[in-house]
Amino acid sequence: MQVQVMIFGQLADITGTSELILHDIPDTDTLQETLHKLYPALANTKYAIAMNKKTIQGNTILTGDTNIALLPPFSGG
Amino acid sequence: MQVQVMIFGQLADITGTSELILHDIPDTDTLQETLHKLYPALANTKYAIAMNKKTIQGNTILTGDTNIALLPPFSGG
Amino acid sequence: MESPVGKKINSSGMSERKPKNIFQQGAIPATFIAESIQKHSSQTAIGGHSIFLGQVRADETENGKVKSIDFTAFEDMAQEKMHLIREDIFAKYPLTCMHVHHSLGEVQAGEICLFVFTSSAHRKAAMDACEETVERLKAELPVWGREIMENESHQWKVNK
Amino acid sequence: MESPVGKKINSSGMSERKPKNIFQQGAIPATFIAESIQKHSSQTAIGGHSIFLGQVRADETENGKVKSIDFTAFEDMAQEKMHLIREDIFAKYPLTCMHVHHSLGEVQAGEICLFVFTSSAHRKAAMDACEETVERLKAELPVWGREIMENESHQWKVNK
Repeated sequence: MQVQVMIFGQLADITGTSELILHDIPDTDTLQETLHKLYPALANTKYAIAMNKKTIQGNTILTGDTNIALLPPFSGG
Repeated sequence: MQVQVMIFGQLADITGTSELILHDIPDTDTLQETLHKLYPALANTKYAIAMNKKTIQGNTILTGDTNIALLPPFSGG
Repeated sequence: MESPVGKKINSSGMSERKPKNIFQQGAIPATFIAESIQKHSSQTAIGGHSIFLGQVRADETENGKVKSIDFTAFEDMAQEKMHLIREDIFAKYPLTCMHVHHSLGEVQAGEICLFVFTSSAHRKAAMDACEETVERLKAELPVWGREIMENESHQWKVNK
Repeated sequence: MESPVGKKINSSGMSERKPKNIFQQGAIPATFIAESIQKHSSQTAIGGHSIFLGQVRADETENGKVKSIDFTAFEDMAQEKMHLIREDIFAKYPLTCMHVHHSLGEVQAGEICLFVFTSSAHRKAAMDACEETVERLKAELPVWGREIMENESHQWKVNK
Protein backbone atom coordinates (compact mmCIF):
# COMPACT_ATOMS: atom_id res chain seq x y z
CA MET A 1 0.00 0.00 0.00
CA GLN A 2 1.39 3.32 -1.09
CA VAL A 3 0.52 6.88 -0.06
CA GLN A 4 1.30 9.72 -2.45
CA VAL A 5 1.62 12.94 -0.42
CA MET A 6 1.28 16.20 -2.39
CA ILE A 7 2.49 19.31 -0.57
CA PHE A 8 1.32 22.79 -1.59
CA GLY A 9 2.08 26.45 -0.99
CA GLN A 10 4.06 27.49 2.08
CA LEU A 11 4.10 23.86 3.28
CA ALA A 12 6.39 22.97 0.37
CA ASP A 13 8.74 25.76 1.52
CA ILE A 14 9.00 23.85 4.83
CA THR A 15 9.44 20.38 3.37
CA GLY A 16 11.56 21.42 0.42
CA THR A 17 9.58 19.02 -1.76
CA SER A 18 6.15 19.05 -3.34
CA GLU A 19 5.68 15.28 -3.36
CA LEU A 20 6.55 12.29 -1.18
CA ILE A 21 5.76 8.59 -1.46
CA LEU A 22 5.25 6.79 1.88
CA HIS A 23 4.51 3.11 2.53
CA ASP A 24 2.53 1.18 5.12
CA ILE A 25 0.74 4.12 6.71
CA PRO A 26 -2.50 2.80 8.31
CA ASP A 27 -4.29 6.12 8.88
CA THR A 28 -3.98 9.91 8.59
CA ASP A 29 -3.00 10.40 12.26
CA THR A 30 -0.01 8.12 11.68
CA LEU A 31 0.74 9.98 8.46
CA GLN A 32 0.82 13.29 10.31
CA GLU A 33 3.08 11.88 13.06
CA THR A 34 5.47 10.61 10.41
CA LEU A 35 5.49 13.92 8.54
CA HIS A 36 5.92 15.98 11.71
CA LYS A 37 8.96 13.84 12.66
CA LEU A 38 10.47 14.40 9.21
CA TYR A 39 9.57 18.13 9.16
CA PRO A 40 9.06 19.44 12.72
CA ALA A 41 8.03 22.94 11.48
CA LEU A 42 4.95 21.36 9.83
CA ALA A 43 3.50 20.67 13.30
CA ASN A 44 3.27 24.42 13.98
CA THR A 45 1.61 25.22 10.66
CA LYS A 46 -2.09 25.30 9.89
CA TYR A 47 -3.16 23.00 7.08
CA ALA A 48 -6.04 20.82 5.94
CA ILE A 49 -5.80 17.30 4.53
CA ALA A 50 -7.48 16.09 1.37
CA MET A 51 -7.79 12.37 0.63
CA ASN A 52 -8.35 11.60 -3.05
CA LYS A 53 -9.25 15.28 -3.64
CA LYS A 54 -11.82 15.47 -0.82
CA THR A 55 -11.08 17.36 2.39
CA ILE A 56 -11.29 15.10 5.45
CA GLN A 57 -11.96 15.84 9.12
CA GLY A 58 -10.35 13.78 11.91
CA ASN A 59 -8.42 10.52 11.65
CA THR A 60 -9.18 8.49 8.53
CA ILE A 61 -8.14 4.92 7.66
CA LEU A 62 -6.02 4.57 4.52
CA THR A 63 -6.91 1.49 2.43
CA GLY A 64 -5.19 0.80 -0.85
CA ASP A 65 -3.16 3.35 -2.77
CA THR A 66 -4.19 6.80 -1.68
CA ASN A 67 -3.56 10.38 -2.76
CA ILE A 68 -3.12 12.73 0.19
CA ALA A 69 -2.73 16.48 -0.21
CA LEU A 70 -1.55 18.90 2.47
CA LEU A 71 -3.40 22.18 1.92
CA PRO A 72 -2.40 25.44 3.61
CA PRO A 73 -5.09 28.16 3.86
CA PHE A 74 -6.38 29.03 0.38
CA SER A 75 -5.52 32.40 -1.11
CA GLY A 76 -6.78 32.35 -4.68
CA GLY A 77 -8.70 35.06 -6.47
CA MET B 1 -43.94 84.73 -16.99
CA GLN B 2 -43.39 81.76 -19.23
CA VAL B 3 -43.53 78.04 -18.53
CA GLN B 4 -41.58 75.67 -20.76
CA VAL B 5 -43.19 72.22 -20.58
CA MET B 6 -41.04 69.28 -21.72
CA ILE B 7 -42.91 66.04 -22.41
CA PHE B 8 -41.15 62.67 -22.40
CA GLY B 9 -41.70 59.05 -23.36
CA GLN B 10 -45.23 57.73 -23.76
CA LEU B 11 -46.63 61.13 -22.68
CA ALA B 12 -45.29 62.65 -25.90
CA ASP B 13 -47.18 59.95 -27.84
CA ILE B 14 -50.36 61.33 -26.21
CA THR B 15 -49.64 65.02 -26.73
CA GLY B 16 -48.00 64.65 -30.14
CA THR B 17 -45.37 67.16 -29.06
CA SER B 18 -42.32 67.08 -26.83
CA GLU B 19 -42.39 70.73 -25.84
CA LEU B 20 -45.00 73.42 -25.11
CA ILE B 21 -44.69 77.04 -23.99
CA LEU B 22 -47.51 78.25 -21.70
CA HIS B 23 -48.04 81.70 -20.20
CA ASP B 24 -49.51 83.02 -16.96
CA ILE B 25 -49.77 79.72 -15.11
CA PRO B 26 -49.72 80.46 -11.36
CA ASP B 27 -49.04 76.97 -10.02
CA THR B 28 -48.61 73.30 -11.02
CA ASP B 29 -52.21 72.33 -10.23
CA THR B 30 -53.38 74.94 -12.75
CA LEU B 31 -50.77 73.66 -15.19
CA GLN B 32 -52.11 70.13 -14.90
CA GLU B 33 -55.73 71.29 -15.35
CA THR B 34 -54.71 73.19 -18.48
CA LEU B 35 -52.80 70.21 -19.89
CA HIS B 36 -55.56 67.72 -19.08
CA LYS B 37 -58.06 69.95 -20.95
CA LEU B 38 -55.76 70.09 -23.96
CA TYR B 39 -54.93 66.35 -23.80
CA PRO B 40 -57.65 64.45 -21.87
CA ALA B 41 -55.74 61.12 -22.11
CA LEU B 42 -52.98 62.63 -19.95
CA ALA B 43 -55.33 62.64 -16.96
CA ASN B 44 -55.48 58.84 -17.01
CA THR B 45 -51.71 58.42 -17.27
CA LYS B 46 -49.23 58.12 -14.42
CA TYR B 47 -46.48 60.73 -14.46
CA ALA B 48 -44.28 62.79 -12.15
CA ILE B 49 -43.51 66.49 -12.49
CA ALA B 50 -40.04 68.01 -12.32
CA MET B 51 -39.59 71.75 -11.82
CA ASN B 52 -36.19 73.04 -12.94
CA LYS B 53 -34.92 69.43 -13.01
CA LYS B 54 -36.09 68.54 -9.48
CA THR B 55 -39.07 66.27 -8.92
CA ILE B 56 -41.82 68.01 -6.92
CA GLN B 57 -44.62 66.65 -4.75
CA GLY B 58 -48.03 68.39 -4.51
CA ASN B 59 -49.02 71.80 -5.80
CA THR B 60 -46.13 74.22 -6.30
CA ILE B 61 -46.22 77.96 -7.06
CA LEU B 62 -44.53 78.97 -10.32
CA THR B 63 -42.61 82.25 -10.04
CA GLY B 64 -40.64 83.60 -12.99
CA ASP B 65 -39.71 81.59 -16.05
CA THR B 66 -39.84 77.90 -15.18
CA ASN B 67 -38.88 74.61 -16.79
CA ILE B 68 -41.45 71.90 -16.16
CA ALA B 69 -40.93 68.29 -17.26
CA LEU B 70 -43.62 65.61 -17.40
CA LEU B 71 -41.94 62.30 -16.55
CA PRO B 72 -43.60 58.92 -17.15
CA PRO B 73 -42.26 55.98 -15.10
CA PHE B 74 -38.52 55.54 -15.76
CA SER B 75 -37.34 52.54 -17.74
CA GLY B 76 -33.62 53.02 -18.31
CA GLY B 77 -30.87 50.44 -17.92
CA MET C 1 -4.80 55.38 -2.29
CA GLU C 2 -8.42 54.91 -1.15
CA SER C 3 -10.68 57.93 -0.86
CA PRO C 4 -11.64 58.38 2.79
CA VAL C 5 -15.31 57.77 3.48
CA GLY C 6 -17.27 61.00 3.58
CA LYS C 7 -14.53 63.06 1.98
CA LYS C 8 -15.12 64.63 -1.39
CA ILE C 9 -11.70 64.10 -2.89
CA ASN C 10 -10.60 60.75 -4.22
CA SER C 11 -7.25 59.32 -5.22
CA SER C 12 -7.24 60.81 -8.69
CA GLY C 13 -8.30 64.25 -7.51
CA MET C 14 -11.49 66.21 -7.95
CA SER C 15 -11.80 65.41 -11.63
CA GLU C 16 -13.19 61.96 -10.91
CA ARG C 17 -16.17 63.48 -9.12
CA LYS C 18 -17.17 66.25 -11.49
CA PRO C 19 -20.36 65.55 -13.45
CA LYS C 20 -19.48 63.27 -16.33
CA ASN C 21 -21.62 62.63 -19.38
CA ILE C 22 -22.99 59.13 -18.90
CA PHE C 23 -24.80 59.02 -22.24
CA GLN C 24 -23.50 57.76 -25.53
CA GLN C 25 -25.24 57.19 -28.83
CA GLY C 26 -26.09 53.56 -29.64
CA ALA C 27 -24.86 50.30 -28.12
CA ILE C 28 -21.83 50.08 -25.83
CA PRO C 29 -19.22 47.95 -27.65
CA ALA C 30 -17.33 45.16 -25.84
CA THR C 31 -14.10 46.81 -27.00
CA PHE C 32 -15.09 49.98 -25.11
CA ILE C 33 -15.53 47.88 -21.95
CA ALA C 34 -12.12 46.25 -22.51
CA GLU C 35 -10.45 49.66 -22.89
CA SER C 36 -12.10 50.86 -19.71
CA ILE C 37 -10.81 47.79 -17.82
CA GLN C 38 -7.33 48.15 -19.33
CA LYS C 39 -7.06 51.79 -18.18
CA HIS C 40 -7.20 50.61 -14.56
CA SER C 41 -4.02 48.53 -14.76
CA SER C 42 -1.99 51.55 -13.62
CA GLN C 43 -4.18 51.87 -10.50
CA THR C 44 -2.36 49.26 -8.45
CA ALA C 45 -4.27 50.01 -5.23
CA ILE C 46 -7.30 48.34 -6.81
CA GLY C 47 -7.95 44.71 -5.82
CA GLY C 48 -11.44 44.18 -7.22
CA HIS C 49 -13.63 45.45 -10.04
CA SER C 50 -17.37 44.89 -10.23
CA ILE C 51 -19.16 45.35 -13.54
CA PHE C 52 -22.83 45.25 -14.43
CA LEU C 53 -23.92 45.15 -18.06
CA GLY C 54 -27.51 45.60 -19.18
CA GLN C 55 -28.25 43.76 -22.43
CA VAL C 56 -31.38 44.27 -24.58
CA ARG C 57 -33.58 41.16 -24.39
CA ALA C 58 -35.58 39.86 -27.37
CA ASP C 59 -38.68 39.47 -25.19
CA GLU C 60 -41.79 37.87 -26.64
CA THR C 61 -44.66 40.30 -25.93
CA GLU C 62 -48.33 40.39 -26.96
CA ASN C 63 -47.29 42.90 -29.62
CA GLY C 64 -44.53 40.71 -31.05
CA LYS C 65 -40.85 40.01 -30.42
CA VAL C 66 -38.59 42.85 -29.29
CA LYS C 67 -36.03 43.72 -31.98
CA SER C 68 -34.44 46.75 -30.34
CA ILE C 69 -34.96 49.42 -27.69
CA ASP C 70 -34.85 53.13 -28.50
CA PHE C 71 -33.68 55.07 -25.43
CA THR C 72 -34.46 58.71 -24.71
CA ALA C 73 -33.65 60.75 -21.60
CA PHE C 74 -34.12 64.12 -19.97
CA GLU C 75 -30.35 64.40 -20.21
CA ASP C 76 -29.70 67.47 -18.04
CA MET C 77 -31.77 66.12 -15.18
CA ALA C 78 -30.30 62.63 -15.54
CA GLN C 79 -26.72 64.00 -15.37
CA GLU C 80 -27.52 65.98 -12.22
CA LYS C 81 -29.23 63.00 -10.63
CA MET C 82 -26.37 60.68 -11.55
CA HIS C 83 -23.94 63.13 -9.95
CA LEU C 84 -25.91 62.98 -6.69
CA ILE C 85 -26.00 59.17 -6.80
CA ARG C 86 -22.23 59.13 -7.39
CA GLU C 87 -21.64 61.44 -4.42
CA ASP C 88 -23.79 59.23 -2.19
CA ILE C 89 -22.03 56.04 -3.29
CA PHE C 90 -18.54 57.51 -2.82
CA ALA C 91 -19.55 58.71 0.66
CA LYS C 92 -20.82 55.25 1.57
CA TYR C 93 -18.17 52.94 0.07
CA PRO C 94 -14.35 53.21 -0.10
CA LEU C 95 -14.22 53.21 -3.89
CA THR C 96 -11.24 54.00 -6.06
CA CYS C 97 -13.45 54.87 -9.01
CA MET C 98 -16.85 54.51 -10.64
CA HIS C 99 -17.84 54.72 -14.29
CA VAL C 100 -21.38 54.70 -15.68
CA HIS C 101 -22.36 54.61 -19.36
CA HIS C 102 -25.90 54.45 -20.73
CA SER C 103 -26.99 54.23 -24.36
CA LEU C 104 -29.28 56.68 -26.08
CA GLY C 105 -31.00 55.92 -29.38
CA GLU C 106 -31.55 52.47 -30.78
CA VAL C 107 -29.84 49.41 -29.29
CA GLN C 108 -30.45 45.99 -30.90
CA ALA C 109 -31.40 42.85 -28.95
CA GLY C 110 -28.17 41.24 -27.71
CA GLU C 111 -26.33 44.55 -27.51
CA ILE C 112 -25.21 46.30 -24.31
CA CYS C 113 -27.14 49.44 -23.21
CA LEU C 114 -25.80 49.95 -19.67
CA PHE C 115 -22.27 49.65 -18.25
CA VAL C 116 -21.65 50.25 -14.54
CA PHE C 117 -18.07 49.77 -13.33
CA THR C 118 -16.86 50.16 -9.73
CA SER C 119 -13.39 49.48 -8.33
CA SER C 120 -11.95 49.32 -4.84
CA ALA C 121 -9.09 47.85 -2.83
CA HIS C 122 -11.29 44.99 -1.64
CA ARG C 123 -14.07 43.16 -3.43
CA LYS C 124 -17.00 43.76 -1.08
CA ALA C 125 -17.09 47.55 -1.54
CA ALA C 126 -16.86 47.25 -5.32
CA MET C 127 -19.67 44.66 -5.51
CA ASP C 128 -22.02 46.43 -3.09
CA ALA C 129 -21.45 49.82 -4.70
CA CYS C 130 -22.07 48.41 -8.18
CA GLU C 131 -25.36 46.80 -7.17
CA GLU C 132 -26.59 49.90 -5.33
CA THR C 133 -25.65 52.16 -8.24
CA VAL C 134 -27.55 49.95 -10.71
CA GLU C 135 -30.65 49.88 -8.49
CA ARG C 136 -30.59 53.62 -7.93
CA LEU C 137 -30.05 54.63 -11.53
CA LYS C 138 -32.86 52.37 -12.73
CA ALA C 139 -35.20 53.95 -10.16
CA GLU C 140 -34.05 57.55 -10.34
CA LEU C 141 -32.73 58.48 -13.79
CA PRO C 142 -35.25 60.02 -16.20
CA VAL C 143 -34.57 57.58 -19.04
CA TRP C 144 -37.16 55.77 -21.13
CA GLY C 145 -36.93 52.73 -23.37
CA ARG C 146 -39.28 52.25 -26.31
CA GLU C 147 -39.34 48.61 -27.36
CA ILE C 148 -39.46 48.22 -31.14
CA MET C 149 -40.92 44.92 -32.35
CA GLU C 150 -39.91 42.88 -35.37
CA ASN C 151 -43.26 43.92 -36.92
CA GLU C 152 -42.27 47.60 -36.34
CA SER C 153 -44.99 48.20 -33.72
CA HIS C 154 -43.70 49.55 -30.44
CA GLN C 155 -44.45 49.70 -26.73
CA TRP C 156 -42.89 51.48 -23.78
CA LYS C 157 -40.62 49.40 -21.60
CA VAL C 158 -41.57 48.94 -17.94
CA ASN C 159 -38.78 48.35 -15.40
CA LYS C 160 -39.28 45.63 -12.80
CA MET D 1 -34.79 30.25 -22.50
CA GLU D 2 -33.96 30.25 -18.78
CA SER D 3 -32.78 27.07 -17.15
CA PRO D 4 -35.44 25.95 -14.66
CA VAL D 5 -34.30 26.17 -11.06
CA GLY D 6 -33.14 22.80 -9.77
CA LYS D 7 -32.86 21.25 -13.22
CA LYS D 8 -29.48 20.19 -14.49
CA ILE D 9 -29.85 21.20 -18.10
CA ASN D 10 -29.62 24.82 -19.16
CA SER D 11 -30.55 26.65 -22.32
CA SER D 12 -27.37 25.77 -24.15
CA GLY D 13 -27.52 22.10 -23.22
CA MET D 14 -25.36 19.91 -21.00
CA SER D 15 -22.10 21.22 -22.42
CA GLU D 16 -22.36 24.38 -20.33
CA ARG D 17 -22.31 22.31 -17.14
CA LYS D 18 -19.52 19.86 -17.85
CA PRO D 19 -16.33 20.49 -15.89
CA LYS D 20 -14.44 23.25 -17.63
CA ASN D 21 -10.82 24.16 -17.11
CA ILE D 22 -10.91 27.41 -15.15
CA PHE D 23 -7.12 27.87 -15.13
CA GLN D 24 -5.00 29.74 -17.62
CA GLN D 25 -1.34 30.65 -17.56
CA GLY D 26 -0.56 34.27 -16.62
CA ALA D 27 -2.80 37.35 -16.47
CA ILE D 28 -6.28 37.49 -17.99
CA PRO D 29 -6.16 40.11 -20.79
CA ALA D 30 -8.92 42.74 -21.13
CA THR D 31 -9.35 41.60 -24.74
CA PHE D 32 -10.21 38.09 -23.50
CA ILE D 33 -12.92 39.62 -21.30
CA ALA D 34 -14.25 41.63 -24.26
CA GLU D 35 -14.41 38.49 -26.42
CA SER D 36 -16.27 36.67 -23.68
CA ILE D 37 -18.83 39.50 -23.42
CA GLN D 38 -19.17 39.71 -27.21
CA LYS D 39 -19.96 35.98 -27.47
CA HIS D 40 -23.14 36.56 -25.47
CA SER D 41 -24.72 38.93 -28.00
CA SER D 42 -26.41 35.97 -29.70
CA GLN D 43 -28.03 34.96 -26.38
CA THR D 44 -30.94 37.38 -26.58
CA ALA D 45 -32.74 35.96 -23.53
CA ILE D 46 -30.03 37.58 -21.38
CA GLY D 47 -30.93 40.92 -19.77
CA GLY D 48 -28.05 41.34 -17.33
CA HIS D 49 -24.42 40.34 -16.94
CA SER D 50 -22.48 40.58 -13.71
CA ILE D 51 -18.69 40.46 -13.80
CA PHE D 52 -16.14 40.37 -11.00
CA LEU D 53 -12.46 40.94 -11.74
CA GLY D 54 -9.70 40.34 -9.24
CA GLN D 55 -6.68 42.58 -9.83
CA VAL D 56 -3.25 42.13 -8.21
CA ARG D 57 -2.61 44.96 -5.72
CA ALA D 58 0.82 46.51 -5.19
CA ASP D 59 0.39 46.27 -1.40
CA GLU D 60 3.04 47.77 0.87
CA THR D 61 4.05 45.02 3.31
CA GLU D 62 6.72 44.75 5.99
CA ASN D 63 8.75 42.79 3.45
CA GLY D 64 8.45 45.44 0.72
CA LYS D 65 6.07 46.35 -2.06
CA VAL D 66 4.24 43.59 -3.95
CA LYS D 67 5.41 43.39 -7.57
CA SER D 68 3.48 40.29 -8.64
CA ILE D 69 1.69 37.21 -7.36
CA ASP D 70 2.66 33.71 -8.42
CA PHE D 71 -0.39 31.43 -8.30
CA THR D 72 -0.31 27.67 -7.86
CA ALA D 73 -3.20 25.25 -7.41
CA PHE D 74 -4.09 21.65 -6.77
CA GLU D 75 -5.68 21.74 -10.19
CA ASP D 76 -7.60 18.46 -10.22
CA MET D 77 -9.20 19.13 -6.86
CA ALA D 78 -9.94 22.78 -7.76
CA GLN D 79 -11.69 21.75 -11.00
CA GLU D 80 -13.85 19.22 -9.15
CA LYS D 81 -14.68 21.74 -6.44
CA MET D 82 -15.50 24.43 -9.01
CA HIS D 83 -17.83 22.00 -10.74
CA LEU D 84 -19.72 21.46 -7.47
CA ILE D 85 -19.94 25.21 -6.83
CA ARG D 86 -21.25 25.68 -10.39
CA GLU D 87 -23.92 22.99 -9.87
CA ASP D 88 -25.02 24.64 -6.60
CA ILE D 89 -25.21 28.11 -8.13
CA PHE D 90 -27.18 26.91 -11.18
CA ALA D 91 -29.60 25.09 -8.85
CA LYS D 92 -30.10 28.24 -6.77
CA TYR D 93 -30.31 30.98 -9.42
CA PRO D 94 -32.00 31.10 -12.87
CA LEU D 95 -28.76 31.70 -14.76
CA THR D 96 -28.25 31.52 -18.49
CA CYS D 97 -24.53 30.93 -18.10
CA MET D 98 -21.49 31.23 -15.86
CA HIS D 99 -17.82 31.49 -16.75
CA VAL D 100 -14.88 31.41 -14.33
CA HIS D 101 -11.22 31.98 -15.19
CA HIS D 102 -8.31 32.03 -12.75
CA SER D 103 -4.66 32.71 -13.47
CA LEU D 104 -1.81 30.34 -12.67
CA GLY D 105 1.81 31.46 -12.61
CA GLU D 106 2.98 35.01 -12.26
CA VAL D 107 0.57 37.96 -12.57
CA GLN D 108 1.96 41.51 -12.25
CA ALA D 109 0.42 44.20 -10.02
CA GLY D 110 -2.37 45.90 -11.99
CA GLU D 111 -3.14 42.77 -14.02
CA ILE D 112 -6.30 40.66 -13.75
CA CYS D 113 -6.02 37.23 -12.07
CA LEU D 114 -9.72 36.31 -11.62
CA PHE D 115 -12.69 36.70 -13.97
CA VAL D 116 -16.16 35.58 -12.87
CA PHE D 117 -19.00 36.20 -15.32
CA THR D 118 -22.68 35.36 -14.74
CA SER D 119 -25.65 36.14 -16.99
CA SER D 120 -29.40 35.88 -16.57
CA ALA D 121 -32.68 37.28 -17.87
CA HIS D 122 -32.90 39.70 -14.95
CA ARG D 123 -30.15 41.52 -13.10
CA LYS D 124 -30.73 40.29 -9.54
CA ALA D 125 -29.93 36.63 -10.26
CA ALA D 126 -26.77 37.54 -12.20
CA MET D 127 -25.49 39.85 -9.45
CA ASP D 128 -26.28 37.53 -6.54
CA ALA D 129 -24.84 34.49 -8.33
CA CYS D 130 -21.64 36.36 -9.21
CA GLU D 131 -21.07 37.49 -5.64
CA GLU D 132 -21.78 34.04 -4.18
CA THR D 133 -19.49 32.36 -6.72
CA VAL D 134 -16.64 34.74 -5.89
CA GLU D 135 -17.05 34.19 -2.14
CA ARG D 136 -17.23 30.43 -2.52
CA LEU D 137 -14.28 30.03 -4.85
CA LYS D 138 -12.08 32.18 -2.61
CA ALA D 139 -13.02 30.01 0.38
CA GLU D 140 -13.09 26.60 -1.27
CA LEU D 141 -10.65 26.36 -4.18
CA PRO D 142 -7.19 24.98 -3.37
CA VAL D 143 -5.27 27.88 -4.91
CA TRP D 144 -2.36 29.74 -3.36
CA GLY D 145 -0.80 33.10 -4.13
CA ARG D 146 2.84 33.81 -3.40
CA GLU D 147 3.45 37.56 -3.28
CA ILE D 148 6.77 38.50 -4.89
CA MET D 149 8.22 41.80 -3.69
CA GLU D 150 10.18 44.38 -5.65
CA ASN D 151 13.24 43.28 -3.63
CA GLU D 152 12.61 39.67 -4.82
CA SER D 153 11.70 38.43 -1.31
CA HIS D 154 8.35 36.71 -1.10
CA GLN D 155 5.51 35.90 1.29
CA TRP D 156 2.35 33.85 1.03
CA LYS D 157 -0.86 35.75 0.42
CA VAL D 158 -3.61 35.55 3.03
CA ASN D 159 -7.23 35.99 1.92
CA LYS D 160 -9.51 38.17 4.03
